[in-house]
Amino acid sequence: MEDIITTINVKKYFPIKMNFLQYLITRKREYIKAVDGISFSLRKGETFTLVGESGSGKSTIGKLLIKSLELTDGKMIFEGKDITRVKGNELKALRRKMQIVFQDPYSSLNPTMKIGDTIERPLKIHKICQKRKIKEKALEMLENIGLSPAEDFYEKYPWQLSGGQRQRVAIARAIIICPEFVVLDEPVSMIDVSLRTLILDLLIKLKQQYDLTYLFITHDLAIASYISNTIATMYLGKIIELGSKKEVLASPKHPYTKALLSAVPIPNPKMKRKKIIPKGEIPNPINPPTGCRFHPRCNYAEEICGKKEPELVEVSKDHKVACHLC
Amino acid sequence: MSKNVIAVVVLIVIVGVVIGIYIYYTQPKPPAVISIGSVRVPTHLDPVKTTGADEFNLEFNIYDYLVEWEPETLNVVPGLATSWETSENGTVWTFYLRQGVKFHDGTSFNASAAKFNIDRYIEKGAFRSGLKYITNVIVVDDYTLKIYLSHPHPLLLRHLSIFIGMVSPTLIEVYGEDYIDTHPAGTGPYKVIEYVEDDRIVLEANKDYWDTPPKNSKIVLKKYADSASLKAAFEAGEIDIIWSARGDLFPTDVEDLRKKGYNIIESESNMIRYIVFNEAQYPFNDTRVRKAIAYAVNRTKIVNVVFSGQASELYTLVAKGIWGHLDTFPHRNLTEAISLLNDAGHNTAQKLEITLYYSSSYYGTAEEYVAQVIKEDLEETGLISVTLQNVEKATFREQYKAGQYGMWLLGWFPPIPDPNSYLYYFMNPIMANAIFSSHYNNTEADSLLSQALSTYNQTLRQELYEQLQQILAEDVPYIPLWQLKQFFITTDKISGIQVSPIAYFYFHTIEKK
Amino acid sequence: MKLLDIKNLRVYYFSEEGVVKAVDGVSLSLNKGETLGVVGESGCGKSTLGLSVLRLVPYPGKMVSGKIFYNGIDLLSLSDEEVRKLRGKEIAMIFQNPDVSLNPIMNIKEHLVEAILTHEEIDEREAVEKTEEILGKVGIPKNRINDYPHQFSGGMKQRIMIALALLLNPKLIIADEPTSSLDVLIQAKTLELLRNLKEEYGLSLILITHDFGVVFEESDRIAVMYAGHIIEIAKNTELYDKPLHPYTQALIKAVPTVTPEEQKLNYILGMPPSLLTPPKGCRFYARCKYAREICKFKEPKTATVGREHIVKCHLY
Amino acid sequence: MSSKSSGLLFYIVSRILLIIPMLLILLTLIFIILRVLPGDPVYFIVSPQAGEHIIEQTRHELGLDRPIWEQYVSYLMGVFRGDLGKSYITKDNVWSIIGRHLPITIELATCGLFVAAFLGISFGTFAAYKSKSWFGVFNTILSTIAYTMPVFWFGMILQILFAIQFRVLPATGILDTSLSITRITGLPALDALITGNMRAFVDHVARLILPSITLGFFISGNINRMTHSNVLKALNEDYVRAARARGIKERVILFKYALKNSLIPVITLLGMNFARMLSGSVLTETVFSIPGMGSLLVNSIFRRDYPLVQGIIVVYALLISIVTLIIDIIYAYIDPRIRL
Repeated sequence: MEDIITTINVKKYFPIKMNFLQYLITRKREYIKAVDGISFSLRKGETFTLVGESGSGKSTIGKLLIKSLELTDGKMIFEGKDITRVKGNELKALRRKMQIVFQDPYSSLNPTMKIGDTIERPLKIHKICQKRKIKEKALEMLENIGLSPAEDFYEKYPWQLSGGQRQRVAIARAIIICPEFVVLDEPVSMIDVSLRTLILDLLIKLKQQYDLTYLFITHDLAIASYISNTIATMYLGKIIELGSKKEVLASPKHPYTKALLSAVPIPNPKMKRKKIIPKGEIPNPINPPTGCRFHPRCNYAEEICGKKEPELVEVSKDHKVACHLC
Repeated sequence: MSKNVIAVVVLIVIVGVVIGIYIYYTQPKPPAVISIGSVRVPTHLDPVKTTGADEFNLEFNIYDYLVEWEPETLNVVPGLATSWETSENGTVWTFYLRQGVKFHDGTSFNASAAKFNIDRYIEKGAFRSGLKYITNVIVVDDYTLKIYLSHPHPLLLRHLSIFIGMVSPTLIEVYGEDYIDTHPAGTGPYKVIEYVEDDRIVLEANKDYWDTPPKNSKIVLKKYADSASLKAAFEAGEIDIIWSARGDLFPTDVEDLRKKGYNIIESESNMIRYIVFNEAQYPFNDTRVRKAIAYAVNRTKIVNVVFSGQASELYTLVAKGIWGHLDTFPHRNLTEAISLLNDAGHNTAQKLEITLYYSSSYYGTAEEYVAQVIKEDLEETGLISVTLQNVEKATFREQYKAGQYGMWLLGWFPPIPDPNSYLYYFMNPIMANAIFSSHYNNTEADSLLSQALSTYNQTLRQELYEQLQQILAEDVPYIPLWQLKQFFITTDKISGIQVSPIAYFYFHTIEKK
Repeated sequence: MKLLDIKNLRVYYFSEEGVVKAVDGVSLSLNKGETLGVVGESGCGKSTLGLSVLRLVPYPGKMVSGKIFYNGIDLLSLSDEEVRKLRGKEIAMIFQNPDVSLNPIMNIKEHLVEAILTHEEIDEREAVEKTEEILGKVGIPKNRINDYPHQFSGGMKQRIMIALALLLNPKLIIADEPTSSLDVLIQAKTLELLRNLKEEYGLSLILITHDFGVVFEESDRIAVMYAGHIIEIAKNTELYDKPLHPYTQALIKAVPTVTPEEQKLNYILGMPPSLLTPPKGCRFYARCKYAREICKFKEPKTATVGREHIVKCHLY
Repeated sequence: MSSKSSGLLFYIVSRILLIIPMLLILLTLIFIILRVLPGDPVYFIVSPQAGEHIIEQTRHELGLDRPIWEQYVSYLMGVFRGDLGKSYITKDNVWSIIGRHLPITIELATCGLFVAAFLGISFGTFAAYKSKSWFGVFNTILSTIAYTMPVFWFGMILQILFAIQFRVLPATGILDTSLSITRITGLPALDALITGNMRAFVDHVARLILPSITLGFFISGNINRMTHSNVLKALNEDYVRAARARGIKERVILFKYALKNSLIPVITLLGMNFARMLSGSVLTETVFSIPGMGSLLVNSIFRRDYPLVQGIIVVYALLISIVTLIIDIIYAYIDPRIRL
C-alpha cells in the first residue's frame, strides 16, 4: 500500500510566554517541546492510532498533520508532495482533503446552526457540488450516519441531540466533502459506554465507504485495539514504539508500552494481572530528560539510557521500537 | 490568635475615640467667622491684571488706593492720600500721603511705593490704554507725590480709586510678579491668609489698619459650583451670606429663600445686558432693521418671565444709579417695528432670517431663556425668523472679536461709576471695533466723547453724555435690555451690610452675632 | 453488619422544565469493609445517589422520600449541623475531577489543617504533624506541603483528595468517578493506593463509576444503575458470569478490551429515557431486545435470584 | 525568576519603566488635542477691553506665539525635569495647585471606595448566599438603583435630608470656615490628627460622610453585581462542594472559599473605580462643593489653562499606573496562580 502522509523528523515547539523586558534580561527563549522529532508514515486506507498519556504530544501531531499548526522543523509529505510550507490556494485545496473530528461534541457544533446547515456548510465553503444537490447530499449523509429520519434531524438544533448523535454529526460534517484523510482526536472519550462501539463501527463503515485514512488519537488502549491497524505509542513528544496492532499488543517491546497495557483495567474479575506501573509522572516537556526520555521512570534503565537517545529501529516486520534494551 | 488582634484593635479604637472626644470638647472654640458664598471667586489678586468684578471687589477689601469713594454715594473721599490739589490748568496733581501706613508684609507705604504702583499699572495694567494721559509721576518727598497729565482728565481720581491698588513693592521685588496673584500684600483692612483656587479665599482682619478696623475678624469667601449647592450650603447653615451679584442664584431660589424667611437685601447692580450688532454685516448694516429690532424686543417679558422681576428694564447703555443715566431707547412697539421692516423691504413671504448668538456657559443658564424670549419677540413681527446659536465660553470672545456674528447677546460691567465707562467703549470707533466689532462709527459721537473727557465741569459732561445717549438711540448699534440686581441673603445673625449701587461689597462693616 | 442502608430513596430535581427524577426508589446496602461499585452511564443518577448520602444534593434537588441509615442512624432526621459534623469525619467523599476540587487559592497544608481543626479540638502544631503523616501515606513529599493546587499534577491532586478524605479516619468513603479524569497509568496507581489504604484503615467504599473495567477490578459487589433505578445488584464474579438484566448483559458486551485479536462488540441502540417524564413501565423497555407487552406498562419489581443477586426485570 | 520576591521587584521595575512611553504618548495626545480645540487661553487672561497689542504681549509672555513643536519640546523637557509649568490663570506652580486639590480627592476616593466595597461586597455576598430568598430580590433592586440613580440627585437628597432637614451632618465643603488645618502631609484628615486638631478632624471627617456615601453608593452597584455573580458562581464550584463534603462550616465556605475566590474581578473593578475617582468625581464634587481634582480639571479645560490640564493628566496617569500596579500585586497575593 502506498503512503498517504509521511512525516520526517517533525518538531513543534511552543514558546513560553514572556514579556518583553523578561526577554531583554534573560535573552533566552524557553519552549515546550510538544513534538520533538517524529517520523512516521500513514498508509492509505489504514487506521493509524497514536496512544499515550496526556501531554505526550498526540493532539499536536494531529493538528500538525491537518496543517492547522505550522511545524517548527521537519518535513511533511502528502500524496508524494512536500506540504511543509504550502500556503494560499494550495493550502485551501489541501485542507479539503484533510479533516478533523474533535473530542467534545458539545462545543464543536455551532449551537445556533441547524444540523442540516452544519453539515452543508463545508460543501458550500469548498463549493463541492451543485447548489440544488446540496440538501440531497446532506440528507443522504444523515441517513448514512444513522440519524433517521434524516428530514427530522436536518431541522434540529444541536441541543436537541444526545452526545452520541452530535458526535455523529461532527463526523458527518468532516466526511461529507470526501476528504482523503481524517484526524480523529479522542472522538469517543466523551460518549457513553453503550454507544462508543456504535460510533466506532460507524467510523469503520465510513472508512470503507469513502476510502479514508484515519489518524486516530486516544489514550484508551481498549479503543485503540478495537479500531486500529497500526498503533504508535508516544511519550514526551517522541514515538517510542510503532507497529501493527497485532505486534504491539501481542508482544509489546518498550517498557512504557508494556506498562500502559498492564495498567488498563480489565472488565473481567477472574483475570487478575500484576500491574507494572512506572515510578513518578511524565516530566516537564520544557526540559525533557537526556538520553531516553523514559529512562528516569524505567525499571530496566541502564547507563546508556541516560546518555544516548535511542533510535526508532525495526525489531521485527512491522514493528519498530526506540529502546536500547530491545 | 486573630481574636486577640481584634480585641487589641477594638481597644485602641475605643481609647482613641474617647481621647478624641475629650480633646474635641476641651479645645477652645475658634473665633467666629463670616462666610460669604458665591458661585465665583477671584482667579487672581494682582491689581494690574484685574478686569473682572470679582477681582475688583476683593481687591477693594485687601488694598488701599490713593483716593477712595463712599459706597453709598460714590463720592470721592481721601484714602492713602489725605488731601490733593490741582494746578490751574488741571494737568498737575499733587497728593499728600498718609503717614505711618504699613503693608501686610510689614514694609511701610510712602510716595515711592505709590509711584511704583502707578508706574507699574501704566506699564502693564489691564486698562493702561485708558491711562495714557498720565505722563509722569514724581516723588516730591516721602509723603508727597506729583502726577502730570497730558491734558485735564476728569477720571483721574476714579482711575486712582479703582485700578491702582497699592501693593507692597518689596513683595514683588522679592517674590516676583506672579507671586501676588495668590499671595497679595496691600495696606487694606484684610490680609489674605489662604487661597485655594476655585474653592475659597480666607481673609483675616488687619489689626494694624490705619482706618477703623473691621468689625469682624475673619471672612471666608467660598465658591460653589452652582446655584443648587450654594443654596443647600446656605440652608444647612454653612455660610452666613449669599452674595448674588450677577445671577449666582436662580430667581426661583431667591424667591424660595425669601419665603423661608431669610433676610434679603436687594439693590441695583451696575452690570448691564444688551444686544450688539455688526454694522458691517447684512442685514444689520440697515439702520431700519436695527431699529425695528429695538422696537420689537420686549424687556418687560424678559425681566418678569425670566428673572421673576429680579432685574430692571434698561433703555440706555448707562446703568441706573450712575449719574447721567437717561432713558432714550423706545419702549416696545410692534407696529413701528413692522413698518420699519416693511420699509427695509422685508415681508411675510420673504422673512428676514437672522441668527442670535449667545453663551450660556458665559452668562449662565438663564441666557437660554432670554434668547428664547427675544426670538419670540422678534418673530411676533411676522417678518423675522430667528435662529439661536449657543457658543461655548472658550470660543466666545474669540469669535465676537473676529466679527463672526451679526447679532450677539452680551453684557458689560464697567468698574468705574462714570457714564464714560458705559459709552466710551461702545461709541469710540477704535474701541468699538477692537472689543465688539460693532463697526459703529459716528464722528459726532466721537467729538462729544473727547469733549466730555477733557473737562472737569460735571454739568457740561452730563449734557454731553445725554446728547450721546440720544445719538445712540437713533443709530441703534446696541440695544440695551436689562440691568441686573444684586442680592444679599443673610441669616438673622448678620448685620451691617453696606450696599453700593455699583455692586461692590465691603466686608469690614459686617457683624455677626 | 450493614454500615449503610438506603431504603427506597427518591431524589428529585425541581427544575424549571419540570421534576427530574434522578434517583427514583433506590434501595441499597453496604456491609462493613466492603467495596460496592455503582456503575452506570452518565445521567443515570449515580452521582446524585452518592451526594444524597452526605445530604449534599444541590439546589433545586430534594430528597423526596426514603431513608438512609448510617450505622443505624437515620441521616435524614439529623439537623444540618449534625450532618455537617458527620461529613469528612464519618463519611468522606472523593470527587471526579481533582483539578477543580481543591480551592486554588489555598495551599495543601491549609486544606488539610482546616479539615482537621473543623472536626477535632487539637492545636495547630498537632494538626500539621497529622497532615504531614497522611500526605506521606499518599506519597506527597513533606516539602511540598506549602504548595498550591496548581503546582501539582492531576494524579497528585487526586492523591491529596484521598488524603483529605482519609484524614479523619472515616468509616465510609464515597468515591465518585475518582479516576476517570486521570491517565491510565495514574488511574492504576491511584486505585492501587485507594485499595491499600482501604485495607489499612478498614474502610468501606462506594465506588461510583461508568468504567466496567474499574468496577470489576475493584468491587466486591456491583450495583448497576439505569435511569434512576438500580436494575441489578450482584457479587462481582456472579455479575460477570451471569448478568441477568438485559441492560447489564448488553453493556458488558459493549465494552472493548485490549486484545490483539479481532473483537465482536455490541452496542445498545437508542437513548436512555428522559428523567423528566420517565416511562411508566420498565425504563429500559425501548432499548431492550427481550421487551414484552408487560414491560411497557408495568414497572418490574426487584427480584432476588440466587444468593444476593437482585434484579429488576420482568424476565425474573 | 528564582524567588517570588525578586520576581516582584523585577515586575515593579519593569512596570515603572513602562510608564515612561505611556506618559509620552499621553502627553503628546493631550498637547495636540488641547491646541486643536477651538478657544484661546489668552482671552481668559486679558480683559475684554484690552487692545490687540496687549493680547499679543500676553501671548508672547505665555510663549503661545512660538511654533507648536517648539512649545511641545520645551514642555516635554520641563516635564522630564519635573517641572509642569505654571497655570496661565493664577500663575501658580502646577505642582502646588495639584498639591492643594489632589489630597482631598484621595481622601474622598478612599472613603468612597470603602463605602462601595463595604456595601457592594457585603450585600453582594449575602445576596449570593441567600439568592433564593427575598433578600436576593431586594439586593437586585438595590444594586440596580445604585447604578442607575443620578449621582447629583442622590447627593442632593442626602444633603436635603441630613444637612438641611435634620442638620446632623454638614452639607458642603471640606472644613468649617471657622477652622483651619496646618498643612504637613497635605491630607487634611491626617494633618488634623498629626497636629492634634481634633475639632478640625471631626469636622472634616463629618464633611466626608455624605460625599463618600454618594460616591460609594453609586459605585457599589457594580461591585454588588459583580460580587453577587462571582460568589454565586464560586458557590457552585466543585471545590466548594468538596469542602462541604469535608464538613467545613458554611461560614468558612462563604468567606474563605466563595468570597475570597471571587475577589479578583471585584478588586479589579474597585481599582478601576478608584482610579476613576482619583481623576475626580465632578458631579459629587459639585454637589458638595469639594475642591477636588474633578472640578479643577473641568475648570482648567474650560479656561484652556494648558499647563494645568497637562499637569493634571500627567499626575493622573502616574496615579493610575500606581493603582494598577498595586492591584496586580494584590492579585498575586490573593491568588497564588498569578505570577508576577
